[in-house]
Amino acid sequence: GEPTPNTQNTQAGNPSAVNPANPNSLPRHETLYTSGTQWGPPANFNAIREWDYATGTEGLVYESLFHFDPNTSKLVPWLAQSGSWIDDKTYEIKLRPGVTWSDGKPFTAKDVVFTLELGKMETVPYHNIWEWIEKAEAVDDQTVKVTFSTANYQEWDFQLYGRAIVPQHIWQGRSEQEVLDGKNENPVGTGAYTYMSHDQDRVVWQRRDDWWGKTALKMEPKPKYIVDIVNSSNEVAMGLLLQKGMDLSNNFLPGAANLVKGNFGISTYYPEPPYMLSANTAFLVLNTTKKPMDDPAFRKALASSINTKQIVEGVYGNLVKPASPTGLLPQWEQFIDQSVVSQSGFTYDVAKAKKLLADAGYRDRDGDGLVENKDGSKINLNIIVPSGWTDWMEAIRVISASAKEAGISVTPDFPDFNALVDKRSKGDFDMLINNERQLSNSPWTYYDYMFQLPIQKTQNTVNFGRYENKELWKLVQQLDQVKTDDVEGMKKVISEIQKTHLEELPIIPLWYNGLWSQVSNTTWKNWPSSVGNAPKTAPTMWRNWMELGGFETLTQLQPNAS
Amino acid sequence: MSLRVSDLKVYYKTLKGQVKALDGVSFEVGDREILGLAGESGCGKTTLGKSLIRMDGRMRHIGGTVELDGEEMPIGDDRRMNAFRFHEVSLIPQYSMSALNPTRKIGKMVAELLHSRGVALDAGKLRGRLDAVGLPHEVLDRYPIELSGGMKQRVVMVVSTLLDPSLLIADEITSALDVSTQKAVAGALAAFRDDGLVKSMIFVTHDLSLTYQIADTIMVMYAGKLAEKAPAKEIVEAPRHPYTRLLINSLPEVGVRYADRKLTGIAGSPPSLLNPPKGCRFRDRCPLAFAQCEQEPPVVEVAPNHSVACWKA
Amino acid sequence: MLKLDNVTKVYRVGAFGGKTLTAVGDVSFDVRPGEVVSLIGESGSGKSTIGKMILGLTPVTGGSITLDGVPVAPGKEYYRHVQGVFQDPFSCYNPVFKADRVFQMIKEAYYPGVSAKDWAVRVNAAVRDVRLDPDQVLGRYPHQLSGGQLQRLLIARALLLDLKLLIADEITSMLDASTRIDVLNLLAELKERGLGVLYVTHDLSLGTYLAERTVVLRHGRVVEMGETDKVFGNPLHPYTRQLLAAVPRLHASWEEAEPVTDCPYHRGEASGGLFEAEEGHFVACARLESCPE
Amino acid sequence: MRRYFGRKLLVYGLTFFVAVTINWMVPRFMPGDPVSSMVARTGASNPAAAETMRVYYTGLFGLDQPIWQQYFNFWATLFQGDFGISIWAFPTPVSEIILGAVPYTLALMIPAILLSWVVGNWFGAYAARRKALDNAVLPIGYILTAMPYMWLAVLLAWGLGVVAGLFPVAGGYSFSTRPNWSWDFFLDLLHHWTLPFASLFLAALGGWAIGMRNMIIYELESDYSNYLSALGAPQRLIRRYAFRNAVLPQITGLALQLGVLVAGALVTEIVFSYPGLGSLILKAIQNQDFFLLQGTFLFIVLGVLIANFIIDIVYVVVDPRTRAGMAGAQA
Amino acid sequence: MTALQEVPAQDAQAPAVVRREALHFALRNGKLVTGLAIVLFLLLLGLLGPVLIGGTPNAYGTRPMQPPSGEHWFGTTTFGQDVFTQFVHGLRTTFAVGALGGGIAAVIGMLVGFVAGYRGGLIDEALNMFTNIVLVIPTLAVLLIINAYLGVRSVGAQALFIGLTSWPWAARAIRAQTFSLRTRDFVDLARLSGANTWKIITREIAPNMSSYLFMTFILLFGGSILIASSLDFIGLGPTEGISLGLMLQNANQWSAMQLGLWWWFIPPGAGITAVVGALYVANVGLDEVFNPKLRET
Ligand SMILES: Nc1ncnc2c1ncn2[C@@H]1O[C@H](COP(=O)(O)OP(=O)(O)OP(=O)(O)O)[C@@H](O)[C@H]1O
Ligand SMILES: Nc1ncnc2c1ncn2[C@@H]1O[C@H](COP(=O)(O)OP(=O)(O)OP(=O)(O)O)[C@@H](O)[C@H]1O
Ligand SMILES: [Mg+2]
Ligand SMILES: [Mg+2]
Repeated sequence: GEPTPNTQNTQAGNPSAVNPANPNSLPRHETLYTSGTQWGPPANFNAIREWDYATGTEGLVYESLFHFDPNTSKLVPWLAQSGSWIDDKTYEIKLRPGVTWSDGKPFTAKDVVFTLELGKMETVPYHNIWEWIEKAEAVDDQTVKVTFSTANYQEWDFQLYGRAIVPQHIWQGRSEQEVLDGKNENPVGTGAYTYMSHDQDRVVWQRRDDWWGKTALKMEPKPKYIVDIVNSSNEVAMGLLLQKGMDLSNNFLPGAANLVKGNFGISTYYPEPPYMLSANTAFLVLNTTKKPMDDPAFRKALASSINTKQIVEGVYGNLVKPASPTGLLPQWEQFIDQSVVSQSGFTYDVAKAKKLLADAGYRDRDGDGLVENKDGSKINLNIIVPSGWTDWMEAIRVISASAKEAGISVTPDFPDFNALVDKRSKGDFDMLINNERQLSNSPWTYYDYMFQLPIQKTQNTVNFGRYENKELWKLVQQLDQVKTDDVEGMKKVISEIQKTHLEELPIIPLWYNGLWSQVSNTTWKNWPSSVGNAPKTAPTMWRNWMELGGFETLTQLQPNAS
Repeated sequence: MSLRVSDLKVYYKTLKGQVKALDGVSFEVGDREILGLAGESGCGKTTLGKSLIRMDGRMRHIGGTVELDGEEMPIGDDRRMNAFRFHEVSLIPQYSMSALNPTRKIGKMVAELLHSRGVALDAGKLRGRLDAVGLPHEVLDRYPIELSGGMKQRVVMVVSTLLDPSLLIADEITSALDVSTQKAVAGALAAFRDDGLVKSMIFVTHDLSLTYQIADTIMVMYAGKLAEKAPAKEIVEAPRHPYTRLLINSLPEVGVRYADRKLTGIAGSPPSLLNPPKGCRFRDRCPLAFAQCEQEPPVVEVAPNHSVACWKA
Repeated sequence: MLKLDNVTKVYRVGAFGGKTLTAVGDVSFDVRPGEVVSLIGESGSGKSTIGKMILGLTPVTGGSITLDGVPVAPGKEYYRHVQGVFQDPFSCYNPVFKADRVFQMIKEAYYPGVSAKDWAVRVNAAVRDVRLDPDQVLGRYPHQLSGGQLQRLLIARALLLDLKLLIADEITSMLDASTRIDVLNLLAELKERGLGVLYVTHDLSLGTYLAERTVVLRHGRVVEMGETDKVFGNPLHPYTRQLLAAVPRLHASWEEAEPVTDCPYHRGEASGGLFEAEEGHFVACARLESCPE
Repeated sequence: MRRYFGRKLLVYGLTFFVAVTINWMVPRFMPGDPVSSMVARTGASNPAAAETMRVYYTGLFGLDQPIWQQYFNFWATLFQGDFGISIWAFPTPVSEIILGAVPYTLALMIPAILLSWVVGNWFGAYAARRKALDNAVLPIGYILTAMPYMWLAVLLAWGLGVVAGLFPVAGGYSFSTRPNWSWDFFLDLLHHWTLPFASLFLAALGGWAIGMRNMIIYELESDYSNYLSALGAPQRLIRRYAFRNAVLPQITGLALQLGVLVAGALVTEIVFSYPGLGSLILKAIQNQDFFLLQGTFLFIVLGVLIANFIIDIVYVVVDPRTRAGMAGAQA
Repeated sequence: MTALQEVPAQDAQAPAVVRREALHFALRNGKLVTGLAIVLFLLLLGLLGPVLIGGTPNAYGTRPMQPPSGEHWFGTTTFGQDVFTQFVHGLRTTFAVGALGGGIAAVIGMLVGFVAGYRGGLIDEALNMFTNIVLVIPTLAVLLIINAYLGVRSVGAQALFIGLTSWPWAARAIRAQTFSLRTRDFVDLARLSGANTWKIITREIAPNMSSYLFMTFILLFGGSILIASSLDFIGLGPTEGISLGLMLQNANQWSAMQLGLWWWFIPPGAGITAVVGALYVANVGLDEVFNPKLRET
């Protein structure tokens, strides 16, 4: 018969003759099609590989002790029933009773301890927690006690909701190599879904009907099947979305604004600009070891010369928002010290940029309209983004053009990603754009990213600009040790950090990248939206976002009967 | 009379106008006769040969008739001519070396060709013919590339005469060969006639001495017209047309030496056939030319079977 | 003047030169100034190969070729004295250029200093030497000229140099009978000027017309050679006789010659000296008493 | 014969060696280190952890050995059928990924190549010297050959996929099905296959048709055709002979074009995000996965070489001239 | 890339006649005239268009996603860029890549073809093997790798890569032609006139097949444009400026097809097809002019 199952099986109540455990054709009305997270074939289901496990490995299969609600900035008990500091250096977690692994075994405190202790392996990404955790022990089946040498409260909260708990009875005895590189096929987790099948271009999850959360949390994710489609390209994703073959696209879809405005049945979180929630900040990273980027005056002049508005409107068609000069995401608005911003912040202002340059001694001596270094040597800066990242390529063209107006010669360049990473980690660049830090429970993660010390020979993930300011780094560490419920305490430290940041400006926040999310209402409705009393959770399947509300979104969906 | 050509005119259509390559030629070829056709390059020998079997795209039949065995051949009508080709008129082309389809075994090609012409293949006859030209029977199982030039030439001779055509046209088939091969090929041709495989033959060449060896009658053409036609012996021993005479005088014989007797060529060159001059076309080069040559000389039979187109003949 | 000593040419044939073919084997003869030597043989007997070797267009495998005692070294200097004219006059001219480019090339290589005017005078003289009217032939494309004219222009070209030896490879076989004789006469005149001419042909009648001496070649080997009168007046080798018999003559029909028997010399397999049958007449043949067979 | 194939094998062997070497060399001498970008992607925030990982992966991929050693290892493992581990789809072996993609590519390429060749030749032969047809076939042929592969693909996708909605424009089969041996699934595959196939087929068609037309005209003017005409052979026979001879250069043409067709398949697969080798190559490039790149590239070289070899054999079988030539130059 | 397979050696009989006739037939050859007219028109558009229209092709406009109108002849892109401006600039790049890539390929092809064909023997064997190797390696794949890793992204570099890899078939064809020409006596005669190999190749052999060389160049030209457009499309195009292939890539990447912005992806593709198609058609015309056998009688 008709070979496009998109239209097939839509009549509700079709008993779907195929064996539900192994259906060759998934009933459309029970299936959620998503895309936008997985850029390669789903090659592993290893919760430790939090950068490339198949979409949903954590969140759908493996779960964490807590979730984090960015709207309230609160941890939400999940596998843990509660958690609390019993003294300044001891944290106690009470686990939820009655939780079982998908193979039927009970979930206990031993699993939690095992998972934390896995981090003692050097190559496990959270290995560094053992620099400040002293020990973790299972007091009884439902209680875990963690003792700290240094209580990094901010970072600990991050671990509490970010760390997927793996079953000891299965993972025990795995070698370091297997833990790091194992595919972990047929993952056994506590989550609401189990693995069903996967192929080069998709992974299929099936709902677990005995999931503990149904009773404990009164939550039930609605789709019986979730198919995550591997991204081949944005345009393909858009095509599928328009053809109603996809329900949730977490891709960056250029022109999404038109989709929302046009009559395509596609919607986004906001019905108007910026359409998307903000997910991370795009920074202009300056190599502060090089002249003239080592001069704060020059950096500030450069910041004032950038026409962020044109990037936001021209390149992104208003799909993003200009960033606060502090770089903190809108979700962290309360931590932005407006007085500091109004005093030391920057905005696009060519005249001011010119003045700053002139005042600092950068003058155009040879009349080519471009300023020279103080010693008269030419300034010729490169700005790089990976080749093929079209929106960024466009963005740095804008930056180059607007900097030129202020008299700074900046040339856009598009090296290959590998080459860029190489240059970046070796500090062999002038400027680049980076957005590798996501929204989290605390601005601390941002400051850690911006100012971490000491500088290594290769800076692989943080402080690419090699900005050395020990005072500032001390402040960041101090922030880490402020208790997470001490908002005022946090604000105080953050305000100090912001003051230095804006005065020194070693890294320039540009715009907030969106939590790209385009949804179709054809099969599923009640998607999160800013409008009315629609859910306000994050409409996404991105890795590490399931705990930030992504999973909750699934539980609020409703089948669209029509 | 096997072949009767009367006042045949065949022109080439070119950008600059019509090339009158054959401008009113009449002659006859009798049964069991070999007509040698000789003349300078460009005088219309090939054109005549082609006209009798298949005209190419640029040739136009302007006038005149051709009768073969009493039947008029529609030489200007490609379709109707087809009935005559191979059966009645056949051809050994100058390009024998490349006349065979390189990707078909010879035997197969012959069979397909015959089949397409609605003739059953007589294997015995074919083998007999191969024997006659001294080719082993295996050649039928070979591809043309596997044969030497001489073998290919003989294969083409056998193929062309397979249906015992009434008229066989051999156009310059020996001019690329050395003397000993020439002799062998010419011998084979004569044998075809002697064995009655072909009734009559037109043997085209520019080499008078070679023609003399096998032709019964020799026809000399000049600039698209007949100059002289006579039995071989007569034309060589008592040529009447000044052109023939000069032509013969320019042929070195074995033993003739420069030091002893200096031969001479014919001064000048033939006229362009695009706009040939009125009157005798040899006029400009002719040592005997006189006023009357302004008019075109008629072809006159000066002796039995000996026709000449010259006022002085 | 020109001397060939046991000249041999072996071609490598087949993929990667797996097989060899001896095109010329142990050929020795010489050409003196003011002498025409005709080289006669059937197709494939190695005539052109010998011509090309003398002209340095193909390397010699064995033996030596010397001009005035000096081994030939193909190059500008050598070609000043030794030139060739080939069989097909039409293919000797680059069809996209005017025919007188052949003169121009000589000027460029040998007389760069000569002024255009002087050069024109010389060319005209040379063209007249070959009995052509410069006005009629110069400034035309090859296809606008007849074969005979082209062939004569090539000879004129050679005459512009300080020529000692001319290799004429089948220069008449593509020509009409009447033009042919003109070209032959021209060669004869060159001889009278003191040039040596090596005249290559397969037609004995043409060879005898000009040559003082004749070399008969078969399968790359000399079967008979000597003064033309003797070779043709008294052909000793059956192959020579056969060739002679194959020449079509005007007043006599083909005669039958005895077929060549299967002697290793005839097949071109054995090598060995020529026997001097009479003074100035050499032959390699089984029929002679001195023959090993 | 032996010698001929010996030589061919030598050329092929050499080609293979050179191609593989280049393909091994290129990524290794290019700027950037795949391991550090891999580590960067893990987001290991702790410098020490990042360094441990870097050492670990460098060892895993054998990049810590001297370059010549890596080269020898590469060949050694290659002959064991081990193409290494993909970085992009870590830790899947490259061979596994390629094997998953090959059926799609072959299913697309083989019919497209063969059908376009057969149909194109047939059209060209049929049109040659038939004025009306010729005037239709030629322009269409030229437009088809002049179209960039991807544009033809985009047009088809847009017209028949997006606008008309007749065919899906992405994927090898519907996302709602999973591979199984059923008629429905086969139809689904076919449905997804149609547009990519059509674009490849059409793009190659014109070239063959025009090539054939020209060859046939040439053959129809050749001496053997003239001879047959002079003997009154019917056009049918002459055309048949001409076709046979004209097809021979087209066979060589096919060998010449294979590389181009592979490239065409690449962009076509990208437009339709068809899960074949082409998409893999693009992904491998985008993700700096040079083990995968090496693997796919190797596979293509092998495929082209084998196809060329087959064509060479076919050619020898059908053209007596090559056989005679092989026996030695002397006819 | 198609029509000129190894066509058996041309009949070079008296090309001078052919040349004389050539003009006559050239002017009457509909294919040649139409093809050339289109190419010339587009070339002029590419050369003069950017000058007349001015503006930078990638400049953002204020009215994104406009369908064609009097103001924006070909409409605008997602960024409000004027498609027509991009088109004329792109044409220029496209011609540049074609001329450069085709030129380089033609030079290499001729060099290899001439030397292999003229010198023959071992040199021929070696060059042949080299040609075969380049031929069998799927060039696009190599281009992909080199391009991706070198990160050289200029029109010139792109053309260079294309030129370096697309010559083999031309070399083969030229070699075959040279092979048949080098046995002509006039080559020997040139040697007898003291000419060296280089002079013979350039002054005797090459002029003799000038029409063939020209047609080869045309095909290489068209081929280069097509390859370049493929490269652009998969993201290996020049990073600065605009080309028709880049326009296609942009249109595709920014989902013009899904958003119904047909005016964004139709013109560049049509432009490439028109340039290459017209070149090919002109080529058939030329072929017919120089090769009477193909002429319709
Ligand atoms: N296809 C053609 N188009 C125009 N003119 C032609 C054509 N073929 C031959 N001619 C002209 O017709 C005349 C007769 O040519 P034909 O080939 O019959 O001469 P021929 O006697 O066979 O010469 P040859 O000895 O050189 O073969 C010549 O002047 C020639 O130029
Ligand atoms: N370049 C070559 N490579 C291989 N064999 C060759 C080559 N040139 C000539 N031969 C062979 O060498 C032998 C002698 O050739 P050559 O051309 O010298 O003969 P010829 O006497 O001039 O014949 P013709 O009268 O046909 O011109 C022939 O068998 C020929 O096939
Ligand atoms: Mg003729
Ligand atoms: Mg010769």
